[in-house]
Amino acid sequence: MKNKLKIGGNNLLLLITIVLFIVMYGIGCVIYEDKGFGHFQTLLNLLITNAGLICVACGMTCVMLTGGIDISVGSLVGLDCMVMAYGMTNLKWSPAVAIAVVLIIGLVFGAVQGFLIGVLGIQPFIITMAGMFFARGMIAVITTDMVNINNETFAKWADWKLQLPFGGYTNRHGVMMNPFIRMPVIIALLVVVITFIILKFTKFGRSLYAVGGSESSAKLMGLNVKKTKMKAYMLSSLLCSIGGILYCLNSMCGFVAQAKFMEMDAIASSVIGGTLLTGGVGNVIGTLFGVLIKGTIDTLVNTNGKLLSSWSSIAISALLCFFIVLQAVFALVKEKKKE
Amino acid sequence: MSKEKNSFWKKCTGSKLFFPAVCLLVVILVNVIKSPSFLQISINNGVLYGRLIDIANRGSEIAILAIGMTLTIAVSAGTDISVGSVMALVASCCCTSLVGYGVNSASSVKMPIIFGVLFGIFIGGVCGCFNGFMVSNLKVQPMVATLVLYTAARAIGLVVSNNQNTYVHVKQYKYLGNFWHIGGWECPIPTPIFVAVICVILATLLLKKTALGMYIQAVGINPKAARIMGINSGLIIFLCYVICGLGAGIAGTVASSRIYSADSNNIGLNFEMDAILAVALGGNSLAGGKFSLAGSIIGAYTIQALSTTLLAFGVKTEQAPVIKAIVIVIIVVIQAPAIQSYMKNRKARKAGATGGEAVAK
Amino acid sequence: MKENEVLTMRGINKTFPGVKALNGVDFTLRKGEIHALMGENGAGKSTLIKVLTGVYDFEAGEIRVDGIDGPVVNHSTQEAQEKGIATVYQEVNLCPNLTVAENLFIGREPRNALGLIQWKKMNKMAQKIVDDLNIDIDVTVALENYSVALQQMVAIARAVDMDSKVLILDEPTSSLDDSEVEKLFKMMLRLKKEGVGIVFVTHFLEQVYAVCDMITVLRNGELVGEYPVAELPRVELVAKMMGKNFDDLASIKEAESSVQDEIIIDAKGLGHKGKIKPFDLVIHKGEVIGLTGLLGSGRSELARVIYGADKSQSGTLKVKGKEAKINSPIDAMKLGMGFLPDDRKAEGVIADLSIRENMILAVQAKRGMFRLLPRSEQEKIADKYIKEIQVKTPSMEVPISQLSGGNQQKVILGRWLATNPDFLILDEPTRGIDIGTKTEIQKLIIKLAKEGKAVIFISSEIEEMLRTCDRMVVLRDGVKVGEIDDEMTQNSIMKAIAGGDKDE
Amino acid sequence: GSSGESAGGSSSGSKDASSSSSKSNDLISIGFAQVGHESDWRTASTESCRSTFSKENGYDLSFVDCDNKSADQLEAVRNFVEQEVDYIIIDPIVETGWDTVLKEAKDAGIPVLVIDRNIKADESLYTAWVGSDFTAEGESAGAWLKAYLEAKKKTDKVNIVTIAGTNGSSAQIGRTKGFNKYVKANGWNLLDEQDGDFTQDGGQKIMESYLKSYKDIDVVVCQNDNEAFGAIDALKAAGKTYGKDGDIIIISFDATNAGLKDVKEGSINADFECNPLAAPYVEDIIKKIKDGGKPDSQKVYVDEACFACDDTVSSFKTDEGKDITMTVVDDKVLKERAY
Ligand SMILES: Nc1ncnc2c1ncn2[C@@H]1O[C@H](COP(=O)(O)OP(=O)(O)OP(=O)(O)O)[C@@H](O)[C@H]1O
Ligand SMILES: Nc1ncnc2c1ncn2[C@@H]1O[C@H](COP(=O)(O)OP(=O)(O)OP(=O)(O)O)[C@@H](O)[C@H]1O
Ligand SMILES: [Mg+2]
Ligand SMILES: [Mg+2]
Repeated sequence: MKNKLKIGGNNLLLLITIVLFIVMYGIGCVIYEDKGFGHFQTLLNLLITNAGLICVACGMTCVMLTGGIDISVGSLVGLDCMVMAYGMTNLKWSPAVAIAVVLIIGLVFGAVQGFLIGVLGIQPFIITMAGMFFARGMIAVITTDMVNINNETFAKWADWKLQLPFGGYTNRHGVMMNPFIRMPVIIALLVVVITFIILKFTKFGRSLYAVGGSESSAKLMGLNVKKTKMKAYMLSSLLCSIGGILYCLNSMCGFVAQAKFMEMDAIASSVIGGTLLTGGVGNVIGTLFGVLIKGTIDTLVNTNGKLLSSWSSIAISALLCFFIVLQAVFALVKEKKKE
Repeated sequence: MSKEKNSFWKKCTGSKLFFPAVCLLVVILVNVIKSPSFLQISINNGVLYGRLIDIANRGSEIAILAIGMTLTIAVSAGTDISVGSVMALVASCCCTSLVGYGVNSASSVKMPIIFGVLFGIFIGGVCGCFNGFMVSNLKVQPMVATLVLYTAARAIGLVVSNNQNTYVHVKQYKYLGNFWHIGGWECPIPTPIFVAVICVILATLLLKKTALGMYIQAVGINPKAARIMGINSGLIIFLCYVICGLGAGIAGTVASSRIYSADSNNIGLNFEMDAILAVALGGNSLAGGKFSLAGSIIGAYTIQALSTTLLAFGVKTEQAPVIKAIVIVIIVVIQAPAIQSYMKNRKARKAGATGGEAVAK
Repeated sequence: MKENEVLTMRGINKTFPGVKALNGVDFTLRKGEIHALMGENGAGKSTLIKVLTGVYDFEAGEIRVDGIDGPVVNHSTQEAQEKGIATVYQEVNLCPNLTVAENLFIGREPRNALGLIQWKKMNKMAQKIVDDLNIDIDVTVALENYSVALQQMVAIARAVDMDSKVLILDEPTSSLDDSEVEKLFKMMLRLKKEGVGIVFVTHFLEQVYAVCDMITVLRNGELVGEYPVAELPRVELVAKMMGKNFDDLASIKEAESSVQDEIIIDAKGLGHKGKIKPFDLVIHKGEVIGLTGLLGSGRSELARVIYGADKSQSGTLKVKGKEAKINSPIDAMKLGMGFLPDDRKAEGVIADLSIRENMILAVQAKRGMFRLLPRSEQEKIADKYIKEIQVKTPSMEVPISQLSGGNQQKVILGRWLATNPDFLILDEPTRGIDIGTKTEIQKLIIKLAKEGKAVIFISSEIEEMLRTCDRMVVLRDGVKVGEIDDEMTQNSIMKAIAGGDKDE
Repeated sequence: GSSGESAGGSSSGSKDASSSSSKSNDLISIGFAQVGHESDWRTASTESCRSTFSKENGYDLSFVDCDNKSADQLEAVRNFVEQEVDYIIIDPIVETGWDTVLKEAKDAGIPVLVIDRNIKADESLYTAWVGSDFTAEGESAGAWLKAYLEAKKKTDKVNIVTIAGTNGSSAQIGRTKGFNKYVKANGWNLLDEQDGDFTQDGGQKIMESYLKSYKDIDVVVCQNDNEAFGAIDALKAAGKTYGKDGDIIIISFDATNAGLKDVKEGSINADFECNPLAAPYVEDIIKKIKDGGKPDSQKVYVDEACFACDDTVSSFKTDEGKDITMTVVDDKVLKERAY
């Protein structure tokens, strides 16, 4: 029994995700070589545009690990953007104040949701649906106008870029193109690393897995299930708020429809990244790749330049379906094996 | 005599429909206070006219969806979040099959309208089969299983209708979503109301005249026991999702007929949330089991009444969700087991303290 | 607290809705003692343990732990652990998705100065623990990859490693094989030497007599007594658990049997891995067969395999001479079988439905979905069986969950009688039913047999079975060990059940 | 890390449009990031681009439908930069947040043209803007109404309801602003103004509600044709008379083919065009740049006509001093209108 293969079903899912990403990206490079798909910057752009989503999806993964779900994230990102925009533009907050306010909103929002779900034991779907309505409605309560961020410091942050010393090329217009990344990318990757450490190396992180694996066992092994769940939703909303800040750095404005349907992207990314919806299995590395796969699909459809945008939705759902079925089959096989 | 009154009152308050009915009444009352003409129904231009008619008319789609949603929640404690998207897909399929692919606007149809409508409903059923298969055979959590079509169906709808609104400018196509004409006579009641009533009657017949209703509750409450006594739990779960899909199909064709076009971007947008909310408002537990269809229907019209009210009060469309959210939270918190047992304990303690008095009450 | 005692519980009361699970129970555990907690299913053993460790709160009573002044009340498992009480609960309570090492250490992982978990150290420590126990496990692999037995061992190892004063083992051996039980015993004896008090719950009598010093017997939530092992012979223990003194158990055999020649059920080599070893069984028309054996010996499993509640993995089944393929219960029902499961809550009642609906569901399922029983018919059936088996209820529209346990059981019995089966399996139909009705049910069984039905009857009360059964099948540890058809006496059966030759 | 300008330095100077078509084929490659596909008007705009920048005309169009997601649009533009297209056309979903990505395009030496919706970015970052003057549309409508009422001798209190477009969109903001100027100036009574989301269903719903709330409605202003269709259905069902010979005046915007059909039939009194055919204007600019020139102005307004169902008012002057001629819709007009 000792030489049991270490690649169990769950690692396999992660492996499939990574391989899939590489294959898809590779195919893109081959087909759209003349359209610059192979440029290093294309890969970096994936990170730049999806930095916010990466944070949000990391939070979603944490919640899904406990066997829950948080569909309020998209609206919360929208609310964060609006608060930042309205605060900095109309109320003349400094960026630091705006960020602090947004983070506090995230924590409070998460605490309320977490309390209702973890302590009162109400289904996560319903509560976070209410959260979704609430946050989206609150944006409109603040203002239904489109608010631009005209704070100079914040604009400077948004504009900041880190030139990478390699992988440059001269484009058709004779300009030397050096690859670069922006601040959100660094923060997002940092968030991934920190979340990874939390999940892998802290007691709280392991409790998330334990609760997702078996709630009753976790309780009998002496873990505080209610608190763990509540913290999970707080973490999700907090990461979501960080994601909201990054999203804001990219979009520089707030309006009612901001980040609509982002929750579904986050869930899909987590699932594609190998997070089990029943809880207990998954990690943020997979989620990162899930986001990248989603981004790659978008980029492929974009680069094609002839397809309807619907195709990327369809491709993502097909992939989602594929992973769900794969997970289900693994689960059924496991059950069979146990008998 | 007063005792009798008490017992009647108790019967009313004890009924599962009490809470939803009160909600509906409260909403209507608020309106009546604001403008007494709210309850007024008149005949205008040969058709019924009034706010109440609007609520009944506009609430039809939610009511139809709520039927299916009630069943999926009852049988699997699972919400079908794909229904809104499926409505859009159904509308696209229906219109495209009538006028052909890529046609933006047509004033004649290629085949009898009934076939287009039936085809649309059939597509809804197919979507239901897909969801049902995922939930009952692959044992995927309902919300996640239906997430696939939630994202895909609307997009497929757009592909089917070539990314544009497909108009069917044919008089007959408007009947389903507006008023029915027979010869020169115009039916004074909006057709969607009939459709909703027919759906409710059909569903009631199916649930009451066959054993399906009993089976659904049995499977929802205790699938293991249901299996032991010979009920095919998987099949029942599957059936519920198919019914839910068919409901989405019907709702989709009605919504499409209202605007005699397939507007894939907007048809059914956020309807899944309203349908789930309707079920919850109807006093049904989202944890599955025993259900009350009547409650869900009342819930559906309560939501519509709420939406209409907010509109009449001039609350901005985008702000309305805040109020919806608060309503949801209040309802589920009242229903939460932790709160219920707390209340029960308090009641018991009170009863213990006051002795027999509480019993007499 | 007396010298030597590490744990005392006095006058513990605990009620669940409708059940008095513990009623004034006392329990005492001393240093270096292995103390068996015995009792039938539902006697309250697990409840007592859960009350002690803070999983449930309790209404009355006092718990004292050595080294702590005053009575203690635990609010969570964690608190109990902090007070030196380590527990292995009845159901394996580990997280299958975590690695073995994590399961051993969760909540108390070795951490570095930054508060981060030291995986390497943890794995090393974990490997040492399992190596000490002599079990072959890679601690870095997810727990779910190992068999239930090994998982059970991990659970035990986790509790043992906690360095506690009190170790509680609630049926740890139910899924272990002999060699593993051996290892466990070795470990228990070692801990005993170190002065740890061990509470040991098991249904295997041999094990009790192999390692235990004291026995506390519970019955129906009440304390029967505390006895040194040496003073309580095996047969007497069984009697104490069942609540009958030897003297009371006079055999009352029905006069004539109604067994006919026609064979209804003919099972050959039917079995289900891990639950019941392949067995042969023939049942005739008009015959009542009793399944007997110690608790957990596989009686229910045997019945379930015939009925198809668990699909048989080997062997063939002939029903009325014809080869039958039973994939699910509905197939069995169509062949004229009925099955009343022993776990009423999990597999019997449909909680929120009314008595009427609960009663007619099986008949309805047999008829098929589209042929709904007319309401009047439903009421007739419900009415008939409410009268016949005396269900105490104000109306047939009352939700079954509002009935007492015994009355719920009657409703479910009614459900199966309503299907008019040729072959009826009754797994503990008399559990929780009062004496009067018990006799009624026994009479009913005999009446059914007279009508030419075959019946399998499982009961923990041997006396009942003696009265009604034509033949007894004896099971032990999932193996059918024999049949008794003549000379069915209390004594012979007790001996067969207790097993072994030690007839003390 | 270093921030700021690209290593290319004087990128804006190194741009030489004529050398840019050194691709193997000499098609001019264009990337177009469209808002989405939410209305007939949008479809017409997309079609206009497709037909103008066709292969036959010497273009290679890469079209991305951004599905109303602003983040996707940023992604699309970044993708165009990597594709090394010659020109980028943006119809911005949101007005703001463009500086960063426009700078990226500029650094790569790619000229950006903005169409339709407004953009709030530094003017040096894009070559030109082509689109409608929404405020002017609203003003025209107001001025027309004033003239029409005078012609009809209706001077008593005028009750107006507005079915607005999606809150926050430039069309909604502009048209509301322009029209409401006249409401104020003439003392009209604006009863209500609610969001119909630019959809037919929205228009119908809002109109139904208005009809119950307000007994006396003289004018209905719908901010696009789809809303007007819905409003007409509601009015019809309620037995109100409207349009040419009716009690209620209906004003609409967009003037799509379907809308003009209703104008011709007399159900809509006046329809103010919002010309979706920006592509020809853009092509002009591109041709100029290619020949080494510059666009005449940074802001180019497309020509927009005004349509009416009859000749009650055939021409008038707005308060802003613009002369406007109303076109009476006949079969010829209808035929010429492709979208
Ligand atoms: N969570 C619960 N809710 C309601 N009743 C319960 C609960 N847990 C146990 N009971 C009831 O309490 C009684 C005692 O159960 P307990 O689990 O203590 O029995 P046990 O002696 O451990 O039996 P076994 O040998 O089967 O493990 C039973 O009647 C059982 O039905
Ligand atoms: N679902 C299960 N998973 C694992 N083991 C099980 C399961 N059900 C039963 N067993 C084991 O199978 C054996 C036989 O159990 P069974 O329920 O048939 O006993 P029984 O004789 O009917 O006892 P009871 O008096 O409790 O009904 C026991 O060792 C039990 O632990
Ligand atoms: Mg137990
Ligand atoms: Mg049993």
